[in-house]
Amino acid sequence: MDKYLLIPLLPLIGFIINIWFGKFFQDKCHWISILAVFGSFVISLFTFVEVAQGKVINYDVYSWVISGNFKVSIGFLIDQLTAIMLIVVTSVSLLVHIYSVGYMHGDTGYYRFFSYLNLFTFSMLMLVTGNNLLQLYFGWEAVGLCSYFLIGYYFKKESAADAGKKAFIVNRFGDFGFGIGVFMVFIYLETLHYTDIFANLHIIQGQTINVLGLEIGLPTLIALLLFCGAIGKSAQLPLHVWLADAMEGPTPVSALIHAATMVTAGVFLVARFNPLFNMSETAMLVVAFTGAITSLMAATIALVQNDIKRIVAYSTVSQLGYMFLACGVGAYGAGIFHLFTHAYFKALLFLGAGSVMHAMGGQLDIQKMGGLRKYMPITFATFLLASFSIAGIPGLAGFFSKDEILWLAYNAGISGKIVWGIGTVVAGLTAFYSFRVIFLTFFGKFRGTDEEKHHLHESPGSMTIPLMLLAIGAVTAGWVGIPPLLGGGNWIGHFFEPVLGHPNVTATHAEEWMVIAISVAVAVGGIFTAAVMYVWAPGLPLLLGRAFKPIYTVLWNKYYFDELYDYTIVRPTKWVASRILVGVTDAKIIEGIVNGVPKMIGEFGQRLRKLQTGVLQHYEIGMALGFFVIVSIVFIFFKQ
Amino acid sequence: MVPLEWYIILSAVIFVIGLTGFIVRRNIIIMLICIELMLNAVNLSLIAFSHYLQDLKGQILVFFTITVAAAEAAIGLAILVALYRNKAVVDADKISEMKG
Amino acid sequence: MQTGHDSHAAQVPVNTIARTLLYIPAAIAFVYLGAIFSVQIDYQVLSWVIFLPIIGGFMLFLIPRKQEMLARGASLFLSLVAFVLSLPLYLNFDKTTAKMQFTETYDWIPSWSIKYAVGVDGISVLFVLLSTLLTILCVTVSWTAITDRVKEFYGSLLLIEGSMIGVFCSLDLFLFYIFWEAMLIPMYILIGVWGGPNRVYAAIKFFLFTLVGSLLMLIGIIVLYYYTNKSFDVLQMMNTNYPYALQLILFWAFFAAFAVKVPMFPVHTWLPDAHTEAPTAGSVILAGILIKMGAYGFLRFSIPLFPEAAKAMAPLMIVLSVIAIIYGAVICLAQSDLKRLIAYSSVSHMGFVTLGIFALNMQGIQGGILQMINHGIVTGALFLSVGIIYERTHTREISNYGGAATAMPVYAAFFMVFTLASIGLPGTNGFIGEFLILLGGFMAWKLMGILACTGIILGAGYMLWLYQRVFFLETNLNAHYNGDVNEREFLTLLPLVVLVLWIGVYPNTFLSFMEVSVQGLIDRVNMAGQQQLTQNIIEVIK
Amino acid sequence: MLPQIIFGYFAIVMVVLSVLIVTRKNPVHSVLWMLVLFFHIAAIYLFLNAEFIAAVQIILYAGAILVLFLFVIMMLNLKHEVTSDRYIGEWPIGVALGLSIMLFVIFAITKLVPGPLGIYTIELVQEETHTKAIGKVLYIEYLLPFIIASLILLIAIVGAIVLAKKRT
Amino acid sequence: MNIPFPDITPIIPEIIVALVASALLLIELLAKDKTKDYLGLICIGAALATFYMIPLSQGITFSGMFVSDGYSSYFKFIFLISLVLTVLISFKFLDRDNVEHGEYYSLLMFATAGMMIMASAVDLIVLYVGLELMALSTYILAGIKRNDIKSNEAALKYFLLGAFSSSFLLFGISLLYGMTASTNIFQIAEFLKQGEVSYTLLIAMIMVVCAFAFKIAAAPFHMWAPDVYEGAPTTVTAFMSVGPKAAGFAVIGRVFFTAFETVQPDWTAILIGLAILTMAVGNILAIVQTNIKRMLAYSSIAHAGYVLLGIIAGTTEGLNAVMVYLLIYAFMNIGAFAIVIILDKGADIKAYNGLSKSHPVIAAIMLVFMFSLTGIPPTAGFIGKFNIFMAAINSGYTWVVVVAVFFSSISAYYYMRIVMNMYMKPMEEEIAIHPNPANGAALLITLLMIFVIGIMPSVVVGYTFQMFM
Repeated sequence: MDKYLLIPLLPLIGFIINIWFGKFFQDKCHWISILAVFGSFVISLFTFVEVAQGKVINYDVYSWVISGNFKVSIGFLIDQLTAIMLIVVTSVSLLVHIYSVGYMHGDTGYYRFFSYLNLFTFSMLMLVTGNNLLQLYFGWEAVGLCSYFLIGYYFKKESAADAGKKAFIVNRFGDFGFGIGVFMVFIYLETLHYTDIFANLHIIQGQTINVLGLEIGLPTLIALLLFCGAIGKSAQLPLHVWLADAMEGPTPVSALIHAATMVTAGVFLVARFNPLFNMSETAMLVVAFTGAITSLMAATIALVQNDIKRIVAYSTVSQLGYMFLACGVGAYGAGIFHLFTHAYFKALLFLGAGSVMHAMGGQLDIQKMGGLRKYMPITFATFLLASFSIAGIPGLAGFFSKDEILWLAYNAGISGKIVWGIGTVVAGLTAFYSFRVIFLTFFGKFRGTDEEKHHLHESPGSMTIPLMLLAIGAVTAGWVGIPPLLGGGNWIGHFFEPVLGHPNVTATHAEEWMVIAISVAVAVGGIFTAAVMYVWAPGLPLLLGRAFKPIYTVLWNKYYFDELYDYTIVRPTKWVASRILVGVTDAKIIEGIVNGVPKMIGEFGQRLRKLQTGVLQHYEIGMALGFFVIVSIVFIFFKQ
Repeated sequence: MVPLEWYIILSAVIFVIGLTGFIVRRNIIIMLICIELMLNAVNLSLIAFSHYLQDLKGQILVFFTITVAAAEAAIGLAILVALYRNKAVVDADKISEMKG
Repeated sequence: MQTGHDSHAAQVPVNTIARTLLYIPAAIAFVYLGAIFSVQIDYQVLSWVIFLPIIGGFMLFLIPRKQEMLARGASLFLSLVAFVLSLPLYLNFDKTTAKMQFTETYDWIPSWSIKYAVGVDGISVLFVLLSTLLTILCVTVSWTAITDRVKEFYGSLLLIEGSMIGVFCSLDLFLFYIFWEAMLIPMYILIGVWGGPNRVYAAIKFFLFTLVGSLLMLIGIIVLYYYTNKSFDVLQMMNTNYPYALQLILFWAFFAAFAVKVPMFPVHTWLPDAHTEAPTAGSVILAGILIKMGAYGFLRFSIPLFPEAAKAMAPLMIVLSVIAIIYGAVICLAQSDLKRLIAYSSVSHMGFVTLGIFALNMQGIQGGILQMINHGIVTGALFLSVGIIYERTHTREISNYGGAATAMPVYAAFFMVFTLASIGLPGTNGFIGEFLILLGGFMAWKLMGILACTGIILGAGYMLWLYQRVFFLETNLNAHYNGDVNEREFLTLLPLVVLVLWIGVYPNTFLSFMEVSVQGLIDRVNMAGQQQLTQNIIEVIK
Repeated sequence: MLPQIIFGYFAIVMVVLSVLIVTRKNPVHSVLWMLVLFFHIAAIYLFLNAEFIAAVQIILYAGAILVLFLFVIMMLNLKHEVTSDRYIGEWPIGVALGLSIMLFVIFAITKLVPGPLGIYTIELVQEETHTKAIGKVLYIEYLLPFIIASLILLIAIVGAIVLAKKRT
Repeated sequence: MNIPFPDITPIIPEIIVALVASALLLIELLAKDKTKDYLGLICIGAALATFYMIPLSQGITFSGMFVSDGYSSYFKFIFLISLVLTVLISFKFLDRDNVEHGEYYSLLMFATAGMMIMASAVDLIVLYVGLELMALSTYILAGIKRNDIKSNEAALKYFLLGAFSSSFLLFGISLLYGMTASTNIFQIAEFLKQGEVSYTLLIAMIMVVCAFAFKIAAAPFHMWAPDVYEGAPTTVTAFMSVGPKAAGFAVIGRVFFTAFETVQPDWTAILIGLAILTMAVGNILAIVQTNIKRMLAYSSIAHAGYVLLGIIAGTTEGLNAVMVYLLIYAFMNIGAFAIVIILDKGADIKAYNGLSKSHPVIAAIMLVFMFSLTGIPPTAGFIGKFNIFMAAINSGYTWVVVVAVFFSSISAYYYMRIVMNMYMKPMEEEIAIHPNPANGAALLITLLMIFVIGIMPSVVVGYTFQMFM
């Protein structure tokens, strides 16, 4: 029983205890969960240190499924990539747990909530620590389940229940491809363990397979199939629709699952399989552009939304797009680096938003807020820091990771240049909408009702402390990756080298300066614009809204993705089910035959019955006729 | 010398006449008579056979046939009487309580 | 967050759970001691497990009508004993051999060279255990639900159990057929007497469907008998190679019987009616074990006896299975009746099973068998759960439910576990089975594998939708869920949860049982295939 | 030549008689025509030298059976029966059937191949009288059916009584 | 001159039955006892004595006209079983329908004697006489409720059609005689082997076929059966549906396999046609019946169709299957009729609604009979069908079996409908039952045998093989 096993196991134990006995502990049950997560956090720290010293842990606990040549075990692979994920997951999870103590106080499902959180932590840890695809898949689905539970936590609200279901099913679409990818991997590589897979990759090198007529390189196909999973989990186009609705869940959940950890699993997957992705140009391009376009789309949507959580959610989507963009150009390290920093400042944003909601009594519309900085200074300060960080103001975490990505994208040939362009634009938009939130929420005068105003207060310590801790993260997290240009050692980049490699840099320092300058410029520009529109000239947004009505409506309706899916997938399926299958195939055709034949026989019987007239002579005729027929037949066919 | 076939054909003709009558007549008594007719036809053929085959089994069989015919007549008429007591008809086709 | 508050919170039976926690060790102790005991003494396991319930069932009819509790108690006792007696199958089973084990052979009808021959191998042993287990739960779940003609009910239940086990154990086709058909009688009664409003139609439909299929099989059996120089011995048949044309005909003859039982796509319509109208225990038996007999028949007879035919027909079978998967899943989206939905879902799930079986490779078949067990556990559990809630609300219309989660949280938790297992979430048994099947199917025929995967998406769709409509949202005022599960129901569902997670986390316990036997089966198919090939070559040369 | 002529006469008369029997409306007439027919048949029996059977034919049939018929007819005194029509509606079918069957049977009979000749040549029967010959065969070879025939007559009596007894 | 007295050992069973039958008439007159049960007891005693005698009285006698061998003995067992069961279910029933006991029982026994003679007859004359003995007795039995118009009608129809068919038989016999100068079926067979098949032989054969098709109620010669079964007293129906049918099959088995050996392909073809038609008519018409006696009549027609498969098979195995089937059929059918008798107004199918509530035991027993008639294991009915199908398939008539299977799955429908009425329909009005020990005994025996044969078929299957011919 060694300590690595404890990392996922502790939360699991916490879950089991709480789900069974939570009722008895009533509002004390959070201690169990927090202790459990804290435990695994500490162990993860130790592990991280070990890994940092160059140790890589990879071993099987027990063999899970054995069927013929199909052998998969539950096991751990803890390398640099996993280590960093462990830190992210456990730390953010821990803080969110603490935060929830205050946030969820007095809720009936208190124990339920904490046990779910524990379960999620467990699943997420299983996901990142697994040393084979199937265990990854296990964690993959498990975190999906937890998000289903937690999104639908307020299951009495129809919207919440729907959102949970939607999240799960949309993810299933992604997993559909992912699963097939797993099958392909097994069929062609005959193993699901990472090390063996990467060792055998050369087998599929250059192989092609015929899919619906067109020849596709096997690596490309497998990579893309796996990427399907990533798309679903990380809410990339076209499967991003669930994340915004996921905000129905309690805010801590959004912070933990839909910002910091679960949604980044896709990035983790891609990074984990970088050797495979590196084998296929096409796959890389697809990844890069999916990321880029997603981030652009999400950012544009975020511009016009009024629901504070949704805005943050879309910014999450957009940041995830950034990470994929990074992976797409081969800068896996940068991607994971951004994942690392993003975890903190985005979690901070969410929790801040949560704290705002807490104060506003569940009010989410930023149009109905304003001037909150007086009432809740800590929240304001931390929120501001996080926004600076995400906007990419130099010195803060977001700046370094984002800059790394943009710079490496710029490096990566023509396609790289294109995505770099998009990335830069997105950077500007990000700065804009983040500060739109800031200005509308914390500046100006309060626009809500009086009783809300009366109710306003700073959140309790259990909530503000995590905010402050996360703020530290949001500021400092980037310092592990200061590029050499700015006098740093890009420690983390080198840390990742053994697992993720590092794209070779061709461009000059001048270009790098240029990239930095541009990104800073757009960031500041974004902030400035926001300030102009929401502080100095509050009328402007309305005017613009009217001026660009069509664009505004499209953005407001999130490019009509939900409607599209509703009309192309959901409704047709239900229609076919009820009209065709139940109505026609089952009821008419099959049942028709099943019930028709007996009925036919019955009717025939009724007819036949008429022959049995009860009149003696008719019977005699029958007999004579029988005799006659037999004789004639026999005589006809008889040969002397 | 009359060939055997003539006798047999004669008996067959009478047999069939009896049969036809049995089928087409409504009156039960006549139907009974028709049965007697058919039996007699058979007897005729049997006697003819036994004569031409120089063998007496046929005549023995006729002997039994007559016995059976007598018994049948008795029972048939008894049934008819019983029936007539309950329902005063002697037309077979009027007696169709049970059908279907 | 005010939304979380609810008034039913007080009702949540904390004490119930506490008390049940005391029962659990008792249950474990019972099984443990039973295991020790049964392993110690030496007896003919299979005969006992088959005939104890049958004879007991007949005995039950003799109990005076008034003594309802006695009838219940007796049947519970009998089912428990049967379960204990079946434990050696698990403990003493030799996993290293594909041979039949626990075999018993006596001459039965010498003039037709019919033997009473029973035995189990890796393919069948688990079903025996499943049957004995599920029967206990059927007894307990019907405890208060059945108030009319109690002894007859439990009697038929035990008769069904016995004959089902007989089906799984028979090594003589005649014996097999006897059990196969004999089970129709009590099942027909069970559905028709204690069933729902439309029970009569459902019962007769079930009866005729299965009867027609079986009779065709009967002809096949007789033909087989003469081709196996007058023997019904299955093992002997397995070592005989029948001419290809004959194989095809017989394959279809047997297919008629098995496909109806499974049920496969075109002949599935009896199942929704039967499952829906049957009483809870009936549905559990039907879904849990009875429809497994079809798939089992494929494994035990169709494939090993007619390997070439099976090989030739496999693609068609796979297509039918995939149709069943998608068809059943999609049709679930249009169901408004709780039990009917689950019934159709088992059409879909059995589609997976047949897909796996006719993939004719290790993963496929193992997954298929495991999935049969899983489906038995999960769908059985779902029907049990539905029965539990139906007993309270007396409605099966989904629209009459809603908000059950607030009224009966523990129940909701149970149902959630089974729902997840049914949609094949990793960590539950459903995942292992479906994954192996899909892997096998994918190896056999990529396109069909992919199509089958859509079944998983749809599965998530309808099950979660069902769960939402029943358990989430504001409590429906039409539905009177008076109180959460009581001890009896809790203990009824608990073993199944344990199994769900056990198979999900450590499936090798069960996979290891079938490994060798399945390997033997596959070897038989491949070997036969080569022989067929050589025969063809010879014909070509001629 | 002569035998053929005589046979021809008998054949024609018998056929005519049987047609008459079948077609008479009043049962009594049928019975009387039947009587005539029986005499002709008995005569033919004599030609086929079966004297004993001829005698039996007269005694039993004419003497017993027909009388029984007449008794019953009298007993039931069927007046209104005479008025109702004599054939069923489907009589053409019946006749057609009868004719076609007759054709088949006659066709078959023309193909008849008689069996082997037995020992009872006319001479033999002549010298030990016909009755004795029959008696021998009957009581030695055919004892069993003879006994059974007695049973048949017994149940005929029983049956007649049981069925025709006045209702109790 | 001296008449050699024949050896009567082989015929002792018949003699016992016939003597007791005649004696019963007198005993009833002499005894002043009001309750007439003792008559029935005497019948049963006689039957048991005969049971005992049959194995001891094997051999050929009466100048080779009468053979008592395994074949005939087996059938005699069937006749006697049906006799005993009929007597058992008759006890109180006769009082209910005020039928003369003495005549009733003696006629039953005379009919049985006739059947036994038929089974043993190897001479066409004996065969004919025995057949008439049986037939005339059953005519009377059918009409023995002389105050009941239905009973009269049944008797009339049965009588007229029976006489009609037997005249056909007679004509056939006479033609055979003409062709072979013999009435002994072995001699006939011998002689026919030499000559080639002629039209005359064919038409004679067809006439005989028709006559026996009438006796076993095979379509299209079945039309009397429903009416007669419905009209006759239920006990008599039970008897008729088993005894005469079995006798018919006994004769078919004997005559066709020996005398008509040369034309086997022809009569096989004819019988296949008849069998299929019979199964179709029987099963399809049974579905639409509302009177259970009528339904059972049609079902017995259908069963005759199944049994014909055994004859069609044309093998020893087939004949053996026929015997087994008839034995089993005797048990399950008379059992079913026993229930019909126990129930007041039991003839109407509605009477069975909710029977399982009011009289669970009777319902359960009826259930068993219904499943047995359907042919579901582990009841005897299944063994019978299985056996027949095996024989037919073994002689290569698989397609006929497929047809049979199709129709027997139809039959499931109407048998199950009875079960449905008993178990699944609500009771309409409380229906009185008239149980009595004798009837109970009958039920017990039949039930027991159905399960014994169903689970341990060896008791009947193996046995016939040893003692067959």
